[in-house]
Amino acid sequence: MSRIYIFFALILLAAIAAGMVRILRGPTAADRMMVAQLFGTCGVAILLLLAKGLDNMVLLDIALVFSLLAALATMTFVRRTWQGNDGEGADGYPS
Amino acid sequence: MDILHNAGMFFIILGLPFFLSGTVGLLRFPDIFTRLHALTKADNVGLGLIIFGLALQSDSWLMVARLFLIWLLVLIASSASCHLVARCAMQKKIQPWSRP
Amino acid sequence: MPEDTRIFNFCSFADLGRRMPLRFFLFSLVWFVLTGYDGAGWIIGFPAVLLAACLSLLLSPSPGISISLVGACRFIPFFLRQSTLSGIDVMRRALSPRPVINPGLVSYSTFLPEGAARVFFVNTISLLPGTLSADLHDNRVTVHTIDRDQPIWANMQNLELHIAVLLRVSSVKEKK
Amino acid sequence: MTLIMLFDILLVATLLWLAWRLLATEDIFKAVVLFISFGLLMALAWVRMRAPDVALAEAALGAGLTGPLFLSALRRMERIRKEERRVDTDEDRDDDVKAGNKRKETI
Repeated sequence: MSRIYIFFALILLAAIAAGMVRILRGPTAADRMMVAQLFGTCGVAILLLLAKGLDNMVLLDIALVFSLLAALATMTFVRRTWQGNDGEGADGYPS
Repeated sequence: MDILHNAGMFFIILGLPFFLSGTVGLLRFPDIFTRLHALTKADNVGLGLIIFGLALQSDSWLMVARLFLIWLLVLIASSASCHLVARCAMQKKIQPWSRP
Repeated sequence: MPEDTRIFNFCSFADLGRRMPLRFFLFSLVWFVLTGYDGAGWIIGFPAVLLAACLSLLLSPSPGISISLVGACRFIPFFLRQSTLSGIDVMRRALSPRPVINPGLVSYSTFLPEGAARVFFVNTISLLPGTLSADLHDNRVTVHTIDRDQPIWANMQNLELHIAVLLRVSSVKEKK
Repeated sequence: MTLIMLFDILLVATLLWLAWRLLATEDIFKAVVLFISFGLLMALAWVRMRAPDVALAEAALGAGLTGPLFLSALRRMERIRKEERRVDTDEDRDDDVKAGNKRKETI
């Protein structure tokens, strides 16, 4: 019975792997960073399903950490990396 | 018990297409803002449905509370970071794509 | 508001006596949910909860909101229904053979007071169908919409009223 | 049983692909984002290796600490590079002025 949860987690992992294409393609830095956000939500869902499928409730704590830290990465990106640069080099549109 | 289990399974299955469409939107939509739309909304609804399904199947109230806490945190985190990214994109004067 | 009045506010003991127990209770609840019925965990949990309550008071001394129960009972179903609709809406747009989108920017001025109510409003916009809060200047919210044909204005007003009832904002009638 | 193996294979393949792209890419910012994703996926891999504690540490360190540190460092690097460029031009100007003075002296 627990195999069906693993199957769902597999589908979500495939969704993440597909979303990774956006890191390579995304024209602006924010497009790349959005994938980290996708990881936040999808990763939490995968961990919850694995927690049910593997019957290991410790994984819920990892899901909590995932959700908070993906948001932390996005916020650092907005505050420290993207803001205040005048559109040159690593940020914005690559040359 | 069995009914709850099946209902939970139903909601989990219902949640998966939302995640998939979030990814599809992330890949297909033309600019930052529309991609943010896809990512924030679809993924949150998908996660909400999965968490609701798992909560129906869980056997203790503590687990339900924990799942609900996770959902709340993800909701706050993703809507705040979505707003920050959009705001920063506006400040950098990135023009939203519009239909020609 | 000048800086020193805020510190004064923080030090006024009547306020502190009212807010500290509430926050302490909330953080204890979070700790309980995270750790379960483990009694020994409170050896670490009690100082952590105390620290969290003090830090939260330092960071935001007065949120200045009071949630009305009736408002919450009306807001939660509204929010759940609307966010589900928004998910379905995005799914429909993303999965159709050609993405059906017609995005644009809409400017909206809100009557919600500065602070928690407005922040809550801006964050909730992003989870509603077809709208995404893109900028906030004073009381002007720039909203990015995915479809300009949707009744954005009416949706926003609806949400605003719900939040005003939820957070007991008094100036609802001035605008109407 | 095969299902969970499929999950593992997909996980490992994505991890390897990420690591390859991370090392091969030219753009530093892209590499940092790939690194954050790598950290999160690595946490999933640790979960599959039945080490949830290591997974917790990996998620906290890999994605939560190192990622933002890299992002901050990127900003600082950018600023330093700009300042260096300015300093260089200043030095050039100084050199020019010195050269001019020398020329004057010789004259």
